[in-house]
Amino acid sequence: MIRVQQEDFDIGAEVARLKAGRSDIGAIVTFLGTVRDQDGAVAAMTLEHYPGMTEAELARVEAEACARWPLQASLVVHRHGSLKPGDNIVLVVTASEHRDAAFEAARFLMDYLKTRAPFWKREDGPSGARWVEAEARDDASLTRWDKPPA
Amino acid sequence: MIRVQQEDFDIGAEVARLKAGRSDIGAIVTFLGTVRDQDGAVAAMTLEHYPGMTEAELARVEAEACARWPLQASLVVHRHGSLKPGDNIVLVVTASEHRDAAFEAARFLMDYLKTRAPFWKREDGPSGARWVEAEARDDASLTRWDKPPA
Amino acid sequence: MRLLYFAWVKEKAGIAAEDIEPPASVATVAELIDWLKGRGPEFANAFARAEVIRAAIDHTHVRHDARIKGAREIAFFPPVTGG
Amino acid sequence: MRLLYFAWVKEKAGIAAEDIEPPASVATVAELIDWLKGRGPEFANAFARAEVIRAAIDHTHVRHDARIKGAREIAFFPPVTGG
Repeated sequence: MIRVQQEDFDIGAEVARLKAGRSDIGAIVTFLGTVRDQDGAVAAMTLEHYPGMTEAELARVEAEACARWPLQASLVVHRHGSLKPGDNIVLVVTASEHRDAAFEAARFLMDYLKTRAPFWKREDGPSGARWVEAEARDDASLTRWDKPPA
Repeated sequence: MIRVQQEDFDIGAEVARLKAGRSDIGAIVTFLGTVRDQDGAVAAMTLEHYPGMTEAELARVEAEACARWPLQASLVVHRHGSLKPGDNIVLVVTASEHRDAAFEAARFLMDYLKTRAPFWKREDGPSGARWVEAEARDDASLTRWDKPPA
Repeated sequence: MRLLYFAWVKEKAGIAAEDIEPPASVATVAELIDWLKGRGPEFANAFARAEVIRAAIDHTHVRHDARIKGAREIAFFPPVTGG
Repeated sequence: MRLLYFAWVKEKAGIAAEDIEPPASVATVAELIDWLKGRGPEFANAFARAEVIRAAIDHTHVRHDARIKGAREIAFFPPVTGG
């Protein structure tokens, strides 16, 4: 499941909902991305996105993860709008019988989301606003997934 | 921080406590291990451990993770005693500025914990009780960490 | 067709969305960018470093050599920085 | 020294902990296992597959060739299965 929303989310509630009434899951991995203040350089952040394409792209990435690993459940929640340092940005949850699949799928989801989901961060700091530049290592991290997992 | 306890834990509360008042963290990875019923083969489980050594071994594994990756915080909580299918067994949380360190450290902690922390699972099913056998792949997974991370 | 602009492409172009009908000679995303650049200094500035601009046709990432025929919605934006 | 047994080693040996003083000729973990096996059928059974038994001296994993001199607490158990 994927969700794009302005409101905050609650990692405990999301994991509880995903687990509820199930006893076939053995491993749940979560990734939580939060706003860093970068030693005071960031007072606030605005996350712009492309409504419609964002949901389509996240759904494609999630479908790809489910095709590659035996997941029992998965969730991607990404916020947009105004955020402050410490605020939650993104949550990825993967559930599987065994830990390797859950770990790998969660990392895959984050790697792909970082390079494909149409979000743009604008940081507002003491010296004005600036659009965050994409990092070359985010593209490079995709090479990890060039070969299908064992 | 490490904790060995009979009581359940709350992943949301643990993550909230670790984040509280901090805005320097960018990435938090959690691993939650839960009891699988294995298609009805497991009605209950008892986790025996070696008090004293368990804490010492978990602390050594956590210290090793902190030496290998730039972690801002880490937590390992492991339960012992009687558990039912669906119950929480273990929680690992790692926090770092960037996601690669958090993902790798969490997986390292689980890999080492699985082969070093003195816990033993006894499954109680319709056909009696049996001690779970260690899996060769858990030993094999340690080879992932033979070389220090880039 | 509908054109959308995001992040600093939007700020530089001074517009978020518009409906346009480029000449029939404009066949690819790259040609559309060239045509947009000729519309005025804001667009020339927004697309000055055309090689860093990403494009999507109907919600799917495409390369600059993609053909635009039949597209309902084309979006231009910088490399993404979510997550 | 104090000996501890866990999981199926404990169940087979029929004891969880004891204080013993092995003869001075018993120098290593492997020799201690051999000596324990000679104490009776329960111990012979518990340590029958000695190669799968893990040992710890004073809360630290050790190999069977580790020397036991100075040990306060030695534990025997199957491969661990936590997590």
